[in-house]
Amino acid sequence: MTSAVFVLVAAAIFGLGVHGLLVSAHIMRKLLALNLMLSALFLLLIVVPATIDGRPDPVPQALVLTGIVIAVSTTAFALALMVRLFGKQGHASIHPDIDPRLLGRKAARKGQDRASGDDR
Amino acid sequence: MTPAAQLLIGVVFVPLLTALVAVLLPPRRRRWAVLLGGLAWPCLLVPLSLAVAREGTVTMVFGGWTPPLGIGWRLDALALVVLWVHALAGIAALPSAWQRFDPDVPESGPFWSLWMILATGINLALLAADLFNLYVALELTTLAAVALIATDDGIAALAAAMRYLLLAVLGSLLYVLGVGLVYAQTGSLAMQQPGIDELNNVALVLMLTGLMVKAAIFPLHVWLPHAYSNAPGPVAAIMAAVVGKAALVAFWRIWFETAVAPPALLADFLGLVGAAAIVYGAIAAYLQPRLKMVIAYSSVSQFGFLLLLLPLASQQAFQGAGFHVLTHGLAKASMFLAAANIVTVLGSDSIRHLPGLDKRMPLEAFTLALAGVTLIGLPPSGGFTGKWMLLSAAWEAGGWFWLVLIVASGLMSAAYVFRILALTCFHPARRAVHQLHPRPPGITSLAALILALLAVVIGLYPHPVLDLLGAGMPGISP
Amino acid sequence: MSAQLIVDVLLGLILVGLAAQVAIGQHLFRAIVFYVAFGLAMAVIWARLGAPDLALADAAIGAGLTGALMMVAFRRLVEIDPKQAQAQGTRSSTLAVLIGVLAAGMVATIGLTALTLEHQPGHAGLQVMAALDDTGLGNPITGVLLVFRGFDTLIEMTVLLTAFVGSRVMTNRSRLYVATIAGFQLPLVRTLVAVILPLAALIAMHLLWIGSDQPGGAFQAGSVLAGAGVLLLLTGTLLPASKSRALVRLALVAGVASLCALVLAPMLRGEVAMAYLGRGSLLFAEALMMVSIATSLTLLFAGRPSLKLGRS
Amino acid sequence: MIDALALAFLLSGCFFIFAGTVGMLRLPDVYCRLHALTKADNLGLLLICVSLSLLDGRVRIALLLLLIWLLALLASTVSAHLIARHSRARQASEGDGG
Amino acid sequence: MIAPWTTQILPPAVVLVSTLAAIVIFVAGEARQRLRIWVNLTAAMIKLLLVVWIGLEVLAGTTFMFRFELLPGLELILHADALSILFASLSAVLWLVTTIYAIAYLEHSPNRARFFGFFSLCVSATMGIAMAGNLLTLFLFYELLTLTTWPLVVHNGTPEALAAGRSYLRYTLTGGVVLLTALVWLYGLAGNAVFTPGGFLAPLAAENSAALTLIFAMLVAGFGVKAGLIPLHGWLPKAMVAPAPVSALLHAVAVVKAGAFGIIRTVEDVYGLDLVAELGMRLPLITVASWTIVIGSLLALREHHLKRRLAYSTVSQVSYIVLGIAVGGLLATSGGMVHLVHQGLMKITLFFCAGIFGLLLGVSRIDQLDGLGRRMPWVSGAFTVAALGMIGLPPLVGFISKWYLASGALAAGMPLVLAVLITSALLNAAYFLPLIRRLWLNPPGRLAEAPIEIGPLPRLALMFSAVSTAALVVALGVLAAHPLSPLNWVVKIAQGYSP
Repeated sequence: MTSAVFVLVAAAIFGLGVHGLLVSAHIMRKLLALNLMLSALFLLLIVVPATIDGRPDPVPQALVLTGIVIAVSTTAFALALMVRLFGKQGHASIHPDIDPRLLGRKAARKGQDRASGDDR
Repeated sequence: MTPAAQLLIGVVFVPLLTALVAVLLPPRRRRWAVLLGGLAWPCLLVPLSLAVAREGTVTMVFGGWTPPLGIGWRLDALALVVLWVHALAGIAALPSAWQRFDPDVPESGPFWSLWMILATGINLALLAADLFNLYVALELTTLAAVALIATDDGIAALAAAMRYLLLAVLGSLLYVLGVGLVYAQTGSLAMQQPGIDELNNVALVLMLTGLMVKAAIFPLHVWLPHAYSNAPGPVAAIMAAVVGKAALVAFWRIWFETAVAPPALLADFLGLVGAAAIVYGAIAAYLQPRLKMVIAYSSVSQFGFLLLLLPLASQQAFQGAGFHVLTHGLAKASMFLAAANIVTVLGSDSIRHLPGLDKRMPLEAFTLALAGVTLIGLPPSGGFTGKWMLLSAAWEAGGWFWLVLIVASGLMSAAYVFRILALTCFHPARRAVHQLHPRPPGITSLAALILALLAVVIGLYPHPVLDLLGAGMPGISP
Repeated sequence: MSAQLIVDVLLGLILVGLAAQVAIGQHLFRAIVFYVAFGLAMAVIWARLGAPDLALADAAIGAGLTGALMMVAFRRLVEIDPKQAQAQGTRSSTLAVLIGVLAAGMVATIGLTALTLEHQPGHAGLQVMAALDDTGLGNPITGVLLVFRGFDTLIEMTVLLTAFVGSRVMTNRSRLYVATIAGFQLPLVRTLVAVILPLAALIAMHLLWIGSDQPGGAFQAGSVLAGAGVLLLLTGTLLPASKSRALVRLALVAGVASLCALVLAPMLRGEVAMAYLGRGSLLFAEALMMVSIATSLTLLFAGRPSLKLGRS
Repeated sequence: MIDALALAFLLSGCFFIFAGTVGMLRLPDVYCRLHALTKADNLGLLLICVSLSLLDGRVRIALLLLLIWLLALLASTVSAHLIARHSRARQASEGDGG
Repeated sequence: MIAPWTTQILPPAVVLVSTLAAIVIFVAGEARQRLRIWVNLTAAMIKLLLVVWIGLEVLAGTTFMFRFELLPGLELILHADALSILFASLSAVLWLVTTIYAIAYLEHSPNRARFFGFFSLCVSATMGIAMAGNLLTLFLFYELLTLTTWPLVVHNGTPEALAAGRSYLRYTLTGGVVLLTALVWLYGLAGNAVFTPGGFLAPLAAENSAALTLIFAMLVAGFGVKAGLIPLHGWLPKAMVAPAPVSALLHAVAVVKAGAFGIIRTVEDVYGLDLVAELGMRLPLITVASWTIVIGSLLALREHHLKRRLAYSTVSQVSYIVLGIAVGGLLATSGGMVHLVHQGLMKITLFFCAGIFGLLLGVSRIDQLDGLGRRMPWVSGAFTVAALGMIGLPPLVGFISKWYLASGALAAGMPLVLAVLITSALLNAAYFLPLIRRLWLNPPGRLAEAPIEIGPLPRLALMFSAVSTAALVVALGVLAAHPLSPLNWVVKIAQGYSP
């Protein structure tokens, strides 16, 4: 019964994450949404498998622990990437209007200049 | 443990330890460590190939804890082939990377360690016989690859890297969800699940979708073209050669090994997806205004081939697909290395600058032509061999649709390859002069050319590879 | 029993509410704050589910450090361009809502159906419980993390290292905002640091020590230390330094290296790779992992390759 | 007997925390809010810890709870202090700004 | 007799000679003109000698066979039978002549290294086609021929050249695709089989005749693209933008003949004419051939651009070969096959002359030919001889093939075919005689006085090549009875096929 409740909770969080991922252009919001989805996923991983004498199966727990560390590493890296991208292109979104196809090296160089402006 | 198993350990740990050493060394010395490590681990493949030829597969288990308790590794013919592609592409990319990332470039410090981490991840992903171990391996690969793309430090590259990262996280999320379901069903994370008659289809679909994102299989390829085309040349070469392939091999494994009896309907559906990928990729490649984008989209198209293995699912098809993985990997790596030199010299890879290239950079032009011939699959190139195997497999299976598709795909590839060649060598504007940067050292061009030659010549002596692949794969009737 | 259920439902509702605030809250900064709160609530739920290790880890890493990293990243955006940093950039669309609901429904059905699956006999969890006695460990999770599936942990540590090295690609070109508390020289803040530091170290050691038998271990300990490191950075006791130091680099790779040693050392003795070498080896490895985790997370927060002592 | 006592402590603790929260929500400016929050919450937390230790009865647990309370106290003190300083500084600057 | 290993080495050697030449030329680069010329000529000589040697050995009854397993059950086979020698010797001789012509023609024009490199590669591909011992090998070199001719078609790099190259690729690669499909199917049915006179599919005909019919259609279509069977001929006239030597050797000989040769192999060595007839594909083949002959001539009649008119005449003339094969019987078969050689000689002469007119005087349209006869008697003479041969005037070679075809058609009891032959002869006359009249009888036009910048030596080379081929046109016609003449050779082959 408890697990059913938490499955529903996880589902709700997952849905919220998907929604957030879709509606937000800001990269950091996307990252937040992804982290929500990951938490929901971890919750499922613990709740769904059978418990062993009342406590959750240790194997999924270990997996989730690994997952948490990988998630924080990825997030940290993504944040650094975002800051750099923001500094170069001046806004924190992956819009189609900066579709790399349209930017030759020239545009990239322009970005460089702006970045150096930021990096004063 | 057996000597072969110790070699397996080496295949993953030589690059890993090299990466650690590279982090420890002061930035100016790092590339020397990578030079050693990058040349060292391929040497292990020689005895391993003999072992695989002898025993079929090489397996090992960590700490003697047999699955499902512990983690197992397995090296089979397919993984070995991809490892070879990885080794060759890596060695060929060394000169280009050497001159692109000399210690004066700010990114050179992280670059060299990241490269070896990437190598670790790829090799591990190919060896893993455990669903979760595969996940961590793919995470490692993705993270390193994204960082390596970002070493270009242009807006385009950074945006592409970001897009790749977000999508990859999404993909691995789906994959892990699937893995969780598998564990809930079977209580084991081993890739070859003992004693289940059918895998939960939801879990299967989730894992496959996740891997399709990582392997950039149409329609989940959206990150690939920009990532490949904006990454620094050597990075693009290695990624195009093996990063996608590693995920794809995992895809095949899960399809044929983990899912004992995958639904036939799904197989046909994925085959159709592959068909769509072939067509879409070729058309997109034809329309691209940049050389590297053309090459990247051609990858999307060529990956479609590899999905055809699912509906065909025969020994011959497996050999053909495996061989295609080999030749395509070599050809793509060579093309990206050549393109890297072109960018270095012309300052851009816009196809408007291509005319007259055959005069200034004959080696690069020739490399592009050779690799293109393999991509089209004209005899007697390696591409033809793989295609022929797939064709005859399709004929055996009576899959007329697949047969016509494979044959027609050659035409589509010809369209974009010859477009590039015509522009490069025969365009009226070919005497147009624009300022040129100094040529990179000749060895970089040579490395690319050698890869392309390999991709073509392997078509004349395919027997060793085909015999290796003849062992097949559990789940494919020999 | 039903009271139990009510508590669960309440916890779940709180969690979902916080998640909603994170996902569709208006202001980015508030979303981050709520994300931290979400992490803490998550920790409570882990505890409720009987997974204290996860509770500790999620509270320390998931909520604490992720939150800190996000805040400092946000500050850096504001430093570069305040207007763009807070730019709304969310376009609400019914389609997105629809997809979100669909996804939720899908996950719910998947989970509920998965709950009904009957489980194979002798699955990994039981085997872990059975094999735990051979290792002499008390905490099955530590057993899985470091003995049975220790290789995953090695790669996981490598991922952490990669995150750091990779972020160096971005950070070594740009001049980054450095987060500090205004007026760190306040006596009060000093006392805080003076009290917290030894305590944090103590807790970390405690967690590390008991980790093999009770909830805790390298990750929890390392993140506690990292938290202390973040505090030191905030109070300016430590300052980011651009010149990479050999010692720091050593601290970064120590964790991965120690795990590599766990894998390779038995091979030197002719045994299988990663054959179990006893609790001592685990403690050794975990200590080094703790150091690496603390160092890399702190440095990721600092956004610089190295640290130096500040004025105080 | 002890249970009754613990219950009393618990309820009063809850009351204080409730009061503190209401204060934070209702009071006009930063300082009053800080005042309400820190004071009331610390007291409430103390009471709750006491009741919990009574319920458990083991000394070790009681000490741990005490430690927790002390840490919370420290944290709230410092944070309240910093918040107050910050708001004052801002007011000052706005004052200059006219 | 010669050593057995030689019988294995020679066929690939014949193919590789010009490949080596190509490599040397590519590596030597643009500047090394003298080296290039020598490499070209020596390679051509060596190849010619080799072919002659093999020919004599084949005559003596030696069998040449070179096998190389590409894949399990998929062999690369080069062999030499009489038919191979026929085609190989034709290409070898004409390569030599054309090389001389091309060296003179392209003097001072850019990218010569590339041109001659691919030129030699084309010849290797052609040789491979001639020597191919099974369908796969034939297909392989057929595709290589496509690849290596494309750079020559687009050599000038002008927009229309590029357009022509595109349509050329579109046609030939599609043809290749059709071939490949048929090939896979055939291998699935019959496995890895060698060309055998009379075909090897007869045993299979019983159960899967429908499949065999379809495959036959696909094979003919695939080869027909290069052979220029109407309606698959679209690329040929466009490809005339290429430099004259290319049009001459490739579009008169190598490419179109490769298509025709492929059809011959399919009919005679894969299916066998009996099986073709049994499958009911013989009449359609004859129809297509006759249709192409007539329509091609009509289209040629309509053209006023000299090279394009020649191109359409090629379309029509090549179908004589197919027609002869399809009609079958000793006479018709020999008539068709000998036309492979005869048409090649005549057409290359015509293209040589057209090229010379174009290069020296800038003649491109027919009305510009007026009165060139007095200005360039030799070239005009050669042109006239070849044209008359095309019309089928005795004792020129054209007459011989047409005579055999006609009598073969009568022998096979196909009066309609005879009618077709006569019609086309009349049409040939209709579109060639005006040219001759313009050359000799019309008053000199404006271009007839145009100045000539080309040096004397190149002019001599150009004239020599044109006149020599014209001489062959006459000689082979007169000496048709000589035991080593193409005619007798072909009769020998035909006896092999239809005893």
